[in-house]
Amino acid sequence: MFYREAGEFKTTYAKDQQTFPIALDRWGYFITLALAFLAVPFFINDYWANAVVLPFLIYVIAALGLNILTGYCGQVSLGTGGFMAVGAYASYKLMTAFPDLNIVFVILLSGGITALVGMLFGLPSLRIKGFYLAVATLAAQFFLVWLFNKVPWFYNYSASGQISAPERTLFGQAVTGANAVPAISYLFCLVFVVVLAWAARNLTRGANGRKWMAIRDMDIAAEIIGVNPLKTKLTAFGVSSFYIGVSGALLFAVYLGAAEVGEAFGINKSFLVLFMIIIGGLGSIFGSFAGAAFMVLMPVLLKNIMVGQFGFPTDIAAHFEFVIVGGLIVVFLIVEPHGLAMLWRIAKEKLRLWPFPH
Amino acid sequence: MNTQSYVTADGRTIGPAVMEMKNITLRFGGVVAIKDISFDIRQGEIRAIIGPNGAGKSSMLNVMNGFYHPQEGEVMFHGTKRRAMRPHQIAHQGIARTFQNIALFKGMSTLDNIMTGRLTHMKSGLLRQMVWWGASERDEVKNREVVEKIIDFLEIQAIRKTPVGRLPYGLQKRVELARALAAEPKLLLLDEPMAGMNVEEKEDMSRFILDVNDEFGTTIALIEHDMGVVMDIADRVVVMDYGKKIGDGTPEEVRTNQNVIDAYLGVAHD
Amino acid sequence: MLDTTEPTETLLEVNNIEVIYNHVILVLKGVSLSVPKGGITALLGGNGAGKTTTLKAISNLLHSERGEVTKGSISYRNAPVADLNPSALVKKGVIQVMEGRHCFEHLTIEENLMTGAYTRGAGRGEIAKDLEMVYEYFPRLRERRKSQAGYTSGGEQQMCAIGRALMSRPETVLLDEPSMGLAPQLVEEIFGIVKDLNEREGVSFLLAEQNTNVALRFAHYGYILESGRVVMDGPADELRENPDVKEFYLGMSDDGRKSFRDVRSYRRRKRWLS
Amino acid sequence: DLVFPSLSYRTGPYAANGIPFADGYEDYFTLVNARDGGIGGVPARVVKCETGYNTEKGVECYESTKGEGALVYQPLSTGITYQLIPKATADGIPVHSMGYGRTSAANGKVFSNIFNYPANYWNGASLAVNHILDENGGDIKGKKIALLYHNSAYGKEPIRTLEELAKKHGYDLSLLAVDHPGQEQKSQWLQIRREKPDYVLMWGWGVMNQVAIQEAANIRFPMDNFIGVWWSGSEVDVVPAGEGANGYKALAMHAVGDDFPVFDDLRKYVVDAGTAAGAGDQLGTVLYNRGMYAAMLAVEAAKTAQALHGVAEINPAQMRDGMEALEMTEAKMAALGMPGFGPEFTVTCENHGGPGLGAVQQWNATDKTWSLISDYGPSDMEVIGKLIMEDSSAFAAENNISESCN
Amino acid sequence: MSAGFYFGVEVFLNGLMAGVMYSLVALGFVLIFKASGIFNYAQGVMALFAALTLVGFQSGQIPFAHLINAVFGTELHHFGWKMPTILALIFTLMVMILFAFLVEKFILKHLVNQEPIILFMATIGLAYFMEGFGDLMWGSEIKKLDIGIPQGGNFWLEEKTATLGGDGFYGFYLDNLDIWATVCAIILVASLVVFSQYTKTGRALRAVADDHQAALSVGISLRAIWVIVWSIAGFVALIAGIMWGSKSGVQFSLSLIALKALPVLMLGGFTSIPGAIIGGLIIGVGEKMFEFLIGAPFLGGATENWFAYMLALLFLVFRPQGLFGEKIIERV
Ligand SMILES: Nc1ncnc2c1ncn2[C@@H]1O[C@H](COP(=O)(O)OP(=O)(O)OP(=O)(O)O)[C@@H](O)[C@H]1O
Ligand SMILES: Nc1ncnc2c1ncn2[C@@H]1O[C@H](COP(=O)(O)OP(=O)(O)OP(=O)(O)O)[C@@H](O)[C@H]1O
Ligand SMILES: [Mg+2]
Ligand SMILES: [Mg+2]
Repeated sequence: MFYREAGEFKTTYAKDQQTFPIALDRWGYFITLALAFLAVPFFINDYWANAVVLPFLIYVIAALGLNILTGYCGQVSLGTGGFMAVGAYASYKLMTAFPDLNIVFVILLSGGITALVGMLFGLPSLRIKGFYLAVATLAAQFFLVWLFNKVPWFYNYSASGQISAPERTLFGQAVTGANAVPAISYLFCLVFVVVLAWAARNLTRGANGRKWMAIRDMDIAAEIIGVNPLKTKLTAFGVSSFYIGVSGALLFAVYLGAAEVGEAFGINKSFLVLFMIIIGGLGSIFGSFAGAAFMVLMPVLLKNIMVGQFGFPTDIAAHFEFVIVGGLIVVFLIVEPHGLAMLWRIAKEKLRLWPFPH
Repeated sequence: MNTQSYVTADGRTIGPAVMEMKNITLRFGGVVAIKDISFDIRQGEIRAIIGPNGAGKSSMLNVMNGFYHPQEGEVMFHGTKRRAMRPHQIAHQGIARTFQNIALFKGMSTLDNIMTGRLTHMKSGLLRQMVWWGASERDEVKNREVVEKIIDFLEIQAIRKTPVGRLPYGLQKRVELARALAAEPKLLLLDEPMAGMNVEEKEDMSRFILDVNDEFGTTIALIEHDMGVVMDIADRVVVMDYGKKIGDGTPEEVRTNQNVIDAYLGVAHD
Repeated sequence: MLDTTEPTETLLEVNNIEVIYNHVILVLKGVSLSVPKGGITALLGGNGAGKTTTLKAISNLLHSERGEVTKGSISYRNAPVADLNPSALVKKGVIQVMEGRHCFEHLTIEENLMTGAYTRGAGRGEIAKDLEMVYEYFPRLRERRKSQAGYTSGGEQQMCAIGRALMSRPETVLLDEPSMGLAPQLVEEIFGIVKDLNEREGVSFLLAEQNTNVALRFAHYGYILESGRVVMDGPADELRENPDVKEFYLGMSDDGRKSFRDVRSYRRRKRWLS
Repeated sequence: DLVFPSLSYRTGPYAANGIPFADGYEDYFTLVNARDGGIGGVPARVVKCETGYNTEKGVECYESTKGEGALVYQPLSTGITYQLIPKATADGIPVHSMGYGRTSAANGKVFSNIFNYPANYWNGASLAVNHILDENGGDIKGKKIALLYHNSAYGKEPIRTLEELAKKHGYDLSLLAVDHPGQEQKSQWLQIRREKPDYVLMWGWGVMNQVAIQEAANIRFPMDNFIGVWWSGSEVDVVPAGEGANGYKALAMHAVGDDFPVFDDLRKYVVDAGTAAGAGDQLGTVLYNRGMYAAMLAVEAAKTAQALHGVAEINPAQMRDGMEALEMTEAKMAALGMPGFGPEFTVTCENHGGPGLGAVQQWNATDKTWSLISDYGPSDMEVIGKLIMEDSSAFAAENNISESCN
Repeated sequence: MSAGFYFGVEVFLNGLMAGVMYSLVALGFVLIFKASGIFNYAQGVMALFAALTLVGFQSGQIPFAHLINAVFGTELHHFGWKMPTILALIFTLMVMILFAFLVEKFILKHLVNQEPIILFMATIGLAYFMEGFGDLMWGSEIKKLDIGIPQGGNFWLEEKTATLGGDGFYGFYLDNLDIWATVCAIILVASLVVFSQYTKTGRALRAVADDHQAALSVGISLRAIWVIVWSIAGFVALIAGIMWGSKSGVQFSLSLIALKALPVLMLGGFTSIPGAIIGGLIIGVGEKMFEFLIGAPFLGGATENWFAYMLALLFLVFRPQGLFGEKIIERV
């Protein structure tokens, strides 16, 4: 028995409600955090930062956001790309209009603006449910992309409609722009991820989370119990959009540095983030991390193996990548429809029983 | 109208009417589910609603908690006419219920399900909850204590952390009752709480219902098909048939009512 | 009526099966039972004893719930059923009425009933006749035949589910909690129908029931299941006289039926928590 | 060795356009290695990376290849180019966005590492107008010109220029946006049918091109009054429309067809040797030629750099200098077996965009061939130069760049 | 009447036609949703794949040639024969039926009784898979699809109506291809309605959509139902693929037509076959008229994509199940 729950008794309810009730998990968590903050910055280089780590961290935030809306509150949304675009354009406008505004505020304000937009598009969710809602959120996706493309004010009337992030610093270190050091950008995103993940965890384990889940599991019963459906759904849309907006702002400002709305925030982005939470596990904070890691790492890994190791022509490798990623998604869903988070949980359960099943 | 309080044989005080249904008619397209029914529920009593399948009993509960809006008639709550409200507003007035087809939140653990019953009592705002430490945690612990009491009371300690989807039917019903109780309602509506249980479990359930009524003074309206249970625990019984009221009175009166025997009981029950 | 003394052909044989859900939750821990041709066999037991699971194991519906039979065998007419799919089993004459009704919400009552005849190659006339038969048994259904099943009351749905199964002209019916949520009169009626079908048409029944009282009145033989094991079995009338059964399942004390009001102390026999 | 990354897209919605370009780009380096033993004696190495036209994958490709000593990037996507502008500048690696990307990058004083010679979108817009002027004897006052454009950064590029030129020449400009991917263009073409513009210009990409040409044929729009930018003028764009596409025109910044000595070399050293990147049946097609042309310019710039710095194994910074000093003369091209393949031009620090020369090509549906119907003519630098200065100084201001030439 | 009016009518008519083209794709969605409650995102890719296969057969392409060449260094491309259209159609249909079998065997069978969103995700996975697979099999270059359906404006109509609106009007323009598509759509819809409402299999199909387990319990073979439905959906995809492919050539982007079908679906209701066609007409007309009257003159154009969704959204707010969808049963 390597992994044990038994023998740990909680004496207060507060203790019983903590995030990692098992000591082993708790230590694993602290060690991971320590590594992430104290070790990784010294090893990170351009390639790792830009190809893997930054997108991973940024997508974690988006996945957390969508997971709140879809995984916890049960409202399937395909508008993620559009909402990320709101975050990105908001941050661009803020950065260029108020050059002295601290970048942290820029990012947070962008999230706030996105939250408002998200709530606006969340209004129909009171009447529209299930896949109808999912498809309806595409209205947001297409409309927002069109809007940012069409109205020159959003891209400061530049000739091409591309937006580029100017350099902004924090404590004298560049976090955006070409001169940002990977370790700094990494730490900047990491702080956002940790704080937001922690907030998401708190939101979902308390009264709010229960309201969301009640709406998700059975909205009629929830309403009869006293959950105000509109208010609850709108909070979910708001909070979720805040996260997605922050991630959109980071994606643009810290990771990409330049963006064009149709390309960077198209419908594919919506699907990508949705994949992350499904593969990771709906309604699971850990799942958001696992799913983002999977969807970011998988293609890079496949490419490196197929092109780097086996010397496939790049196009065949790319086609295979589609085949493999698509196939893996299906396989995952078949093996465990509740995602990596559930697989992890079952593995732990098995480990706990080991070596005596049943 | 019953305004006089009285004391029952086993020493409980029955007060004036909490809820009065006045000439309720409910139609779904062509189907008339409830036809001009009036009755009342008095403070502290256990009121049973019985009747054959499809008589409109569940629909009646749905009218009581505002899920259905009757085409005619009105609902009086604490003596005043209730205006049109959404079900969640009604829940905040202190009405809780269980459902005929279990309506638990499948994705959550037993504990979380019961905690949802406390939502009407939990106040800390969004930002506070984000931070958790402080107000939010205190709120959580305070309500958790109430819930733990109910868990103890219903003897479901061992399944606290089990996802409800995995529980057998009978336990799910019990969790549902716990969730309704957690709201500390003034009026508790139970839709067939003992369906699918064996005698032993029904005994337990009856016990819980009686104790809730006794200890917290909760008024209870319940639908049940097991006549043994109804006869034993109800103070008064309404009988419905095809949307009409065909009997109303003490179990004893109802049992001997010929209309009721014809429509529902078949044979006089012991 | 079946004569219990005479050895009869065994239709269904369940041999020491174990069922695990989700690879980890062991639910049945060795259940054996047999259903004789032309008999009504009752499967009794409290909540979570594993009755539903047993029935689903027989009709091969476990798969879709991520459950599997890991040990033991089930045979129908001496042929193993493990690798038959549910539809092949229905063709062989074994049909299950599922717990909790499971009507097709968006289909009308009549369409629901018609789906029951799906596996039969019967012509329109024959199906119309069977439909008539079901309406004879459940007149209430005739009234509601054009409404969508999702909008009918709980009891109506239960009737619909049973009627639907009858439409397949089964040889063996696995009936899961037929009395749940039904008015007493209707319970009697449904059991009457079961008995009728059994006697007149020779349909065999395996019924899982909580309402021990009624079940034992109509069944020939009973098994009592507790936490995934058969703890007792015997002919129905013997079981009815057994003092434990009387106490725990029939709610009778030595001096007749107890009142529900009088059970003052909680029992601490939480079998399901074991 | 000298590393030339090839960021290609052989998958995704634009694969049909991406494949021949990438083949041409890669094959030319193979040829240089096989025939000349490399560039100045140093073998060229192509590092391939598939972007799928996706900006994020583009970043990954950039990061994963730059470590190998990449000399110059040809990102082959406007989106990716924008991404690389700050990154590559910071890393000191030059980017060559040939006929796409950020037009104002032509101002080398602001965009030190970005090159977009020999012509850019704004040149293109002007070239198209010039062609129309030629056809109408220099007077197009009151003519109606419609621009059908892909509703994205790329498609919107020519609008400013066309508006400026409209002021100058007095034509009426109407704008017709087509949303990605552009499968449905009924509205736009009904509008064209209604308003009967004299000319339709197209800035399209991917499936939009095929549908537009098909629809134009359907409404019987006179095809020789329909002019696409160079990204809307390859074989794949016109073939699906069959006969109907006959006479369609497109801009060109290099020659078409395989009637050049260099193709004999390619066949001999690359295709027959079995080292071709593709099936070897694309030689002479528009996009293959473009890829090859881009590679040739890269090789020539590398040679210039070698000469300039006197080393054979050049680094990216030296490559940049080579690009800034690039001179393409007719003699040079002829020596390479490509006489008249592209315009003559020189690059300077002030002008990373070249002279903006371009030609017009026309499709013959019966022979299934493109042919140039004009010489490499000049574009209206008077108008364009001003716009470039405006846009680049705005960028410089936003990003705190001081304009300079070293 | 003025020319402007007739232009409006022309846009209207073309909107109707465009709507029919959307409906062709939407129909496939509806079929699968009705029969299994699966929101099949792969429908667009299926259309692409069917069209690719058809062209492949017609032109005698060797499947996986590119891959084989890359691995074995061979130079394979074509078999060297051309197949008659009819034969190619039949073979393609057989491939789509085989596809239905495989989907059932490798995906659906294992996902019985799962939540809709999981099934939805599985079809997205499938879409990815098919996209890569289709490219590997047939290559990613653009192919011309021609099975003899006439294209281009209908001159007869144009001439007959040329005098209607005075000098400024030159007769109604309708694309022959669209007219053909309309005929196909009408036949398809009519036969599918009959199939699903009045046949035993149709009934079983709706039963499966409601409750997998219960369907199993009455002996409906999910497997058979799914294979049938996916085969029919494959057939519908083939028709959609032919129509759209004739217009733009067969290429990767064809899979994106799914996105044009979604608002149609939403407006008509996920479960209604007639809804798919009527939804299509409304969306087609709505978006074209909006672009004609408001979008192009005032908003700078390209409004169709989002407007279709907004229009559908508007309808949904009043009828959450779409115009013809089955009422969402809300009971406790
Ligand atoms: N899908 C499932 N996944 C996990 N556990 C399950 C599942 N279905 C049932 N169980 C567990 O199996 C046990 C037996 O359940 P089953 O439904 O067979 O009981 P039952 O005898 O039919 O009870 P009831 O009378 O309440 O219907 C229960 O403890 C239940 O928690
Ligand atoms: N939302 C609805 N739409 C249409 N008809 C409805 C609706 N709700 C209930 N009905 C009909 O109203 C009648 C009464 O239903 P109700 O559920 O109240 O019966 P019940 O007395 O609870 O029966 P049971 O004991 O079987 O649960 C039934 O015939 C039912 O079909
Ligand atoms: Mg009821
Ligand atoms: Mg059961």
